[in-house]
Amino acid sequence: MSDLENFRAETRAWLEANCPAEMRLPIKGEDDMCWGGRNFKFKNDAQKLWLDTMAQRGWTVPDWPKEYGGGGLNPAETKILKQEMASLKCRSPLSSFGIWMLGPALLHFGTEEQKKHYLPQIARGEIRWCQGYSEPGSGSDLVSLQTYGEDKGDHWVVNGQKVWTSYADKADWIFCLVRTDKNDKYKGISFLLFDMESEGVSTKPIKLISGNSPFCETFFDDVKVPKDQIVGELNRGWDVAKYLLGHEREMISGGGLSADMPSIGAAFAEVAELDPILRAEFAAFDVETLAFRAMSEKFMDELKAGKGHPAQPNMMKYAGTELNKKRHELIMAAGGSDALEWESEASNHGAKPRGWLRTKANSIEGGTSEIMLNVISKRILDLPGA
Amino acid sequence: MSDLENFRAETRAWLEANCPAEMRLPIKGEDDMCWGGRNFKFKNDAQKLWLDTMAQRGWTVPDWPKEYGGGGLNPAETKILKQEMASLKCRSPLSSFGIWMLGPALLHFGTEEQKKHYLPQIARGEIRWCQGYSEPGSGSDLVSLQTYGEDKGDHWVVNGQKVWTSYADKADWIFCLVRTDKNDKYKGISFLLFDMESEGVSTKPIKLISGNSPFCETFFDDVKVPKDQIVGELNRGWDVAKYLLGHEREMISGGGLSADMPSIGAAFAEVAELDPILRAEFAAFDVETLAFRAMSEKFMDELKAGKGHPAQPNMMKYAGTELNKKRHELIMAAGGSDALEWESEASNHGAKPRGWLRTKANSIEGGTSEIMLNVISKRILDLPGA
Amino acid sequence: MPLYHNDDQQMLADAAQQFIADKGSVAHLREFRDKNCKDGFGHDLWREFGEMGFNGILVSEEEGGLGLGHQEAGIILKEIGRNLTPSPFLTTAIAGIEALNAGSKNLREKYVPGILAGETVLSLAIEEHSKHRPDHIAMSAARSGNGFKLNGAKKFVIHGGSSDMVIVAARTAGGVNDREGITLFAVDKDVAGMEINAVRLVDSAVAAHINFNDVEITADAVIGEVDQGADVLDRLLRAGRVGAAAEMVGVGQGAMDITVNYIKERKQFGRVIGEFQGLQHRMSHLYSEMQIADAAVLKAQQLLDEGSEKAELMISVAKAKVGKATNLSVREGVQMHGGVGMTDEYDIGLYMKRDRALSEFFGDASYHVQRVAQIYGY
Amino acid sequence: MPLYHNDDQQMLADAAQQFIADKGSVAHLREFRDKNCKDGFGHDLWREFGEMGFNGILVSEEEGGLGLGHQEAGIILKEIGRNLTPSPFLTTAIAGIEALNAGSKNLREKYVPGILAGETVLSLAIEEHSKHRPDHIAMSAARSGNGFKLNGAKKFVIHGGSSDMVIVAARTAGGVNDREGITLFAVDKDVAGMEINAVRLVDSAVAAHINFNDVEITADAVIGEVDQGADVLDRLLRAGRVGAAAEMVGVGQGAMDITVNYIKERKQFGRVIGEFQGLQHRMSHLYSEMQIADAAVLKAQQLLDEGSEKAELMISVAKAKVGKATNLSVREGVQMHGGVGMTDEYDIGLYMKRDRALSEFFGDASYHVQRVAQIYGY
Repeated sequence: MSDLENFRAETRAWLEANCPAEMRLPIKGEDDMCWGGRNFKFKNDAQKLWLDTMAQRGWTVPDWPKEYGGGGLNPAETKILKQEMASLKCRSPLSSFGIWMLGPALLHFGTEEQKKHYLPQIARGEIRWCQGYSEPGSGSDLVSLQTYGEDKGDHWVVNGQKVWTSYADKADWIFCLVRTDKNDKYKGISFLLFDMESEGVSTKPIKLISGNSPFCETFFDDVKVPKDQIVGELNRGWDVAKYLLGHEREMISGGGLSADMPSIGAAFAEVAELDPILRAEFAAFDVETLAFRAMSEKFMDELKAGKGHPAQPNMMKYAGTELNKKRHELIMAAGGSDALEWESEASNHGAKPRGWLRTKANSIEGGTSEIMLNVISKRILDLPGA
Repeated sequence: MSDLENFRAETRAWLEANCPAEMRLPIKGEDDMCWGGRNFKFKNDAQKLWLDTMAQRGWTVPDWPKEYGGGGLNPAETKILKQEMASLKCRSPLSSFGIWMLGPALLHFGTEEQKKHYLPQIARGEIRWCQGYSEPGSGSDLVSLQTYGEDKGDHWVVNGQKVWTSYADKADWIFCLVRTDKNDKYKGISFLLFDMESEGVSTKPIKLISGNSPFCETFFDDVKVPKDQIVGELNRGWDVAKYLLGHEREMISGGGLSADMPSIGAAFAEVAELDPILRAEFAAFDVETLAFRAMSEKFMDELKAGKGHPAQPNMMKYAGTELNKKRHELIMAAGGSDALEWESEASNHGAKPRGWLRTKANSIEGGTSEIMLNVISKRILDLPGA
Repeated sequence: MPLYHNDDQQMLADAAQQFIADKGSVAHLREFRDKNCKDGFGHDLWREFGEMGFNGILVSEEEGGLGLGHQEAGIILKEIGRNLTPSPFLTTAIAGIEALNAGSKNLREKYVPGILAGETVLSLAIEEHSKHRPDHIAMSAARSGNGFKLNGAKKFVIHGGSSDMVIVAARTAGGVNDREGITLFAVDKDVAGMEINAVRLVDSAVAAHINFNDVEITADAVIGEVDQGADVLDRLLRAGRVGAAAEMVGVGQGAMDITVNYIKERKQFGRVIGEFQGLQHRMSHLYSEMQIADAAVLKAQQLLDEGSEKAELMISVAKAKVGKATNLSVREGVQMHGGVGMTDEYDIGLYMKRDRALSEFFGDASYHVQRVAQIYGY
Repeated sequence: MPLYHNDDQQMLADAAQQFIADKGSVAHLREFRDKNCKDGFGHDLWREFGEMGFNGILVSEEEGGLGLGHQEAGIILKEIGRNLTPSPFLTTAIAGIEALNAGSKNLREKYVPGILAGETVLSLAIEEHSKHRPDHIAMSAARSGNGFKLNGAKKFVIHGGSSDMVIVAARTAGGVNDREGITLFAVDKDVAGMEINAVRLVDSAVAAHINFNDVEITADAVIGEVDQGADVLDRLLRAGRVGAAAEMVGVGQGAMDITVNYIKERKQFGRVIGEFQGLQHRMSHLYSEMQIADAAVLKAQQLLDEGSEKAELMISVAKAKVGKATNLSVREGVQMHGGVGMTDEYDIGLYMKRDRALSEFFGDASYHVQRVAQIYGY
């Protein structure tokens, strides 16, 4: 047996032995996931046990170096772990913006001290992070941000407002873009980390059309941020942000794929039989889905091999999010009047319409479809003035 | 019986008595129509008889004043005449850019002398006209035209090149936009008429993807144009052109409607039965067709009543031409491999594919779809910078 | 008849526009939603509709109405759509009245005065499936004494929890797909054996699932003839479909208008985003789609008012076309609003929700596209 | 296997790209079209294909070929598509060879050497309708002595007038829609009773209608087993469909590339039209569509090369998706070229014509969308 085959067998055995049964049931929604952090209330003992067990093995972040709390696995091993977890239906032990977003930026831009300090806490789910990028006046035009950090020697004093901060009301720390030089639009931004319990920080949830409030407005009123809480160089926070955005778009573009997207026509065969027009739409959509899955596979394979155009994640983000919106339009059509119910037990409190409305943000958050199309025009097609 | 009912009965009786049987057979194509002009070869005696009979009654241009060779009919009577001709399947006696385009401009901008001189000749089909607007460098950007008329006292000397001149090789006269002042982009253009047999005029047919050559490149090399052959004021030819373009767009937008557009699904019911996906497309298209026909009816009714937004023809042009392109895509799909044949007898020498390719120009000529969308943005939606 | 509003219709439109924008605006919807109103609409406004005479548009003048037609009904519905007004107007004063117009004088005398006054609300129990299938009726109405006994279940009964009378399509003979054997009944709300479960929908309207357990009704409650209810149902459906289409035109136009206004104000990259040609062309295309949808609905209304046999086809064209155009309008609306379009604070999301509900009501675009093919015989 | 070209495949792609752009460019197509060549392609280039080894991609190494797969075949086809090269490659070296690969050694010895040398051309007589319906075969092959007698008619036989051998699907048993009872035959061109009517198509290719009037053929001509030809036909169809899809990717990419170049040069209103965001967003969308189509085709090729049972599904996905994407590419191409796009002088119209022909070849997007639904069982 090869090393990898050994690893697969051992991993499977370990998962079977250590993953609690409750952690192998399907996740019901964001509320049912483990987000970690200082104030997190575990749904049950199994959830805490699973987080601790995995964190101890470094498998909340299997491909991070061991010295920072990771598992030290190589890409092949990481893939095997994911496959085995998927095949045993093990839940992810920890959902975390720290893992998905800040971690990679710290690994790339952080000082050794920062890595040793923050990464293990992230790996163990001890700090829950939120992201402070967007501001009310700056949506797609991120670099127009106004939040200002005034230099006070050993610290900055930050004033301003962020918006679309995911779960800011539940987060412990924020990674935040702050203007530290008003003279240069791009090169006057720094990437700061600070505690959400700092004096002067307040949050206000935003009620969405889905009825949920996963995002906040976040206000900074004379917030003190020590100088060692900057990631990357002073006034070069845009580099960090771009790195992170690229990572986010890859994640979002990859998001639709790892999830199983079975045939929508097969799922709603009864509706298809009654309505030949809708059936034709289902079939056309199945073609789109399978073609996009091929594209995703190609994209991921090329990414791993260092091939492919560097702006390709923008294309994936565009195509993937538009596809997912269409998918939910069809799910709503298939559901008919049942899918209109917003509060009933039978509809699981409107899971379908709320999920459908949620998807409308796909093509807005993390760069709008229009921005993605602009980037393709400019960076791939090389069209003038794009 | 009301006056109009009387008129209808009389008109019908007259048409039945005077329209030759051959002129009540379906038209097979542009070649089968009567275009008039100095060099026109009538297909048969009936075609000539029908033109002469109708021209004598003023019914080649029923709504023009009688003193200019028209029928002097009011709008209600004109509509009745059209309805009765349609119901008896009478062909139009004369197809003419003079009637469709130049005539309305002359009626609006021409001097009394010009009206008396040109309009009756147009009505009788004695002069075949072509239109000299586009130039190689100025497609959608019409006012950037370069053809120049130098002022020589009692005449201009015109030099330059036009493109997309319809049937320039068969036309007797041209109505032509010529720059007469190089300092003002808009207010330096004049609207001139001149004989295509003038010294210095030459034409070269453009071969199209359909294999046909209805358009030419037209060259002017020191062409003398007398000063009384200007329509409208000097340097205000753009006003005439805009008036005409509006008229052309109305005509194009109205074009699809007068023609019968029967259900495409019913026409290809056999294909629909074999291919449920194509059937769904047919049905969706039938919905589009019927909805657009309602819009056309509304548009025409509003036009007659002086209602509706003045930029509405642009919307009609956009929607109508896109619809017609789609229609021909579906006709090609329905035809399958038969519709691919380009030269065979069975395919009537590729009537379907040539017709399909011809429709691709619909959304280019007379203002591209993109220009139409720009105009809607600017003049109807009042969007900034449009 | 020219295909635009005549002077009288334009006067009605002006009056309706002002009145509904004033009394039934989106703020009104939010108010009723936020106080979690169990009926999903306001009875005061319903009475004011009555006072304005709107409720009598399809009622003959002899019976105290205005004796007008579907074009006029559509004028009111378009403004209801534009303002997202929660109202029983469509079910009661349009579809319901059309059914009653095919019924006995007694039935009309019983219900019409209350409707005209804005006191009475009707609901329509015609669906047994999650998708529109009005020709598939399993619910039974068995002869019982001098009357009937209803058994079965209906769903998607809008205002079913708060209506005074439910129009119920049931089967007195034949199999589920038979046209013959359908009978329509006017069932009063307090009758025994009717179990009503009200559920709030995505657009804050309240619909009901209704179970009928040996519900006893008298023969007086039959609308039209026994076993011949399909004709009455068709009449109800024609009115409901073209009415829902008219309301959707208002929704689509309303969504488009607030989006056009938004992109004229929102700045990004130092420019108002409405300056970007990418958005301009999409908005112009949407404008074109909405204009065409509007014309299709108007044509369908005219044909229906004229009693033309082409009305059936054109009504399906209208509902299908407006279904697509309005769906485009709300999708473009949310996308062009960007982040704020996802928030409950802005109105565009409410338009998206209403579009979804109306698209299912009386058959969605797919249903009516299919119907066009069937009418054409392919 | 990762879903991109490996180094060997990339080398083949580079070679093919250069060779075909050099020898089989659009100018080459125009030359053969303008001289009204009766075959619709050039025999010299076909021999050069042989010399390059392209014709042996699907032929085993023992038989003198390269022993490669559909991914490699697709590399050549994509370049043929990109350059609109008139060539019998798809019918002969891909679909035809795949059928012969399921046939006897004798048959292969008879035809393969000529194909490898670029001497022999095959055509496919599998269609009896104007739309792709390979499962509907009426043409009869009745037992006659030791052989068969063919009667019936086939159409859309590309290169049928200039091929050395026609692969004919006929019925030796069963009814027109039966899978059992189909037999494939290798019919030589000079056999008596075969009436060939060649017609030029929109893309300047030449196809034939072929009538078979008591055409006598020997039992040696059977490809595979008598009555079991459906399996051979499926094999031919899989190769043909995925091959046509690959060629279409080239057509779509070629059309996109010349359009991108054109809008970078063409000026209107004092600006290069490629600066207008309205066009930019459409081109970016098209880019995305073409990328996805390309990936779908590659995936289908891989699955087919792997002998996966999912290949069938993915081939239909690929042909359907590329059908839509390439159609979009040529439509956008002509529109963005404006007036000159309508002229024969510019190439974009030729791309539109080729797209149309290829979309029908081996089933159009509708056919394959329908097939996806059928495979999924709904």
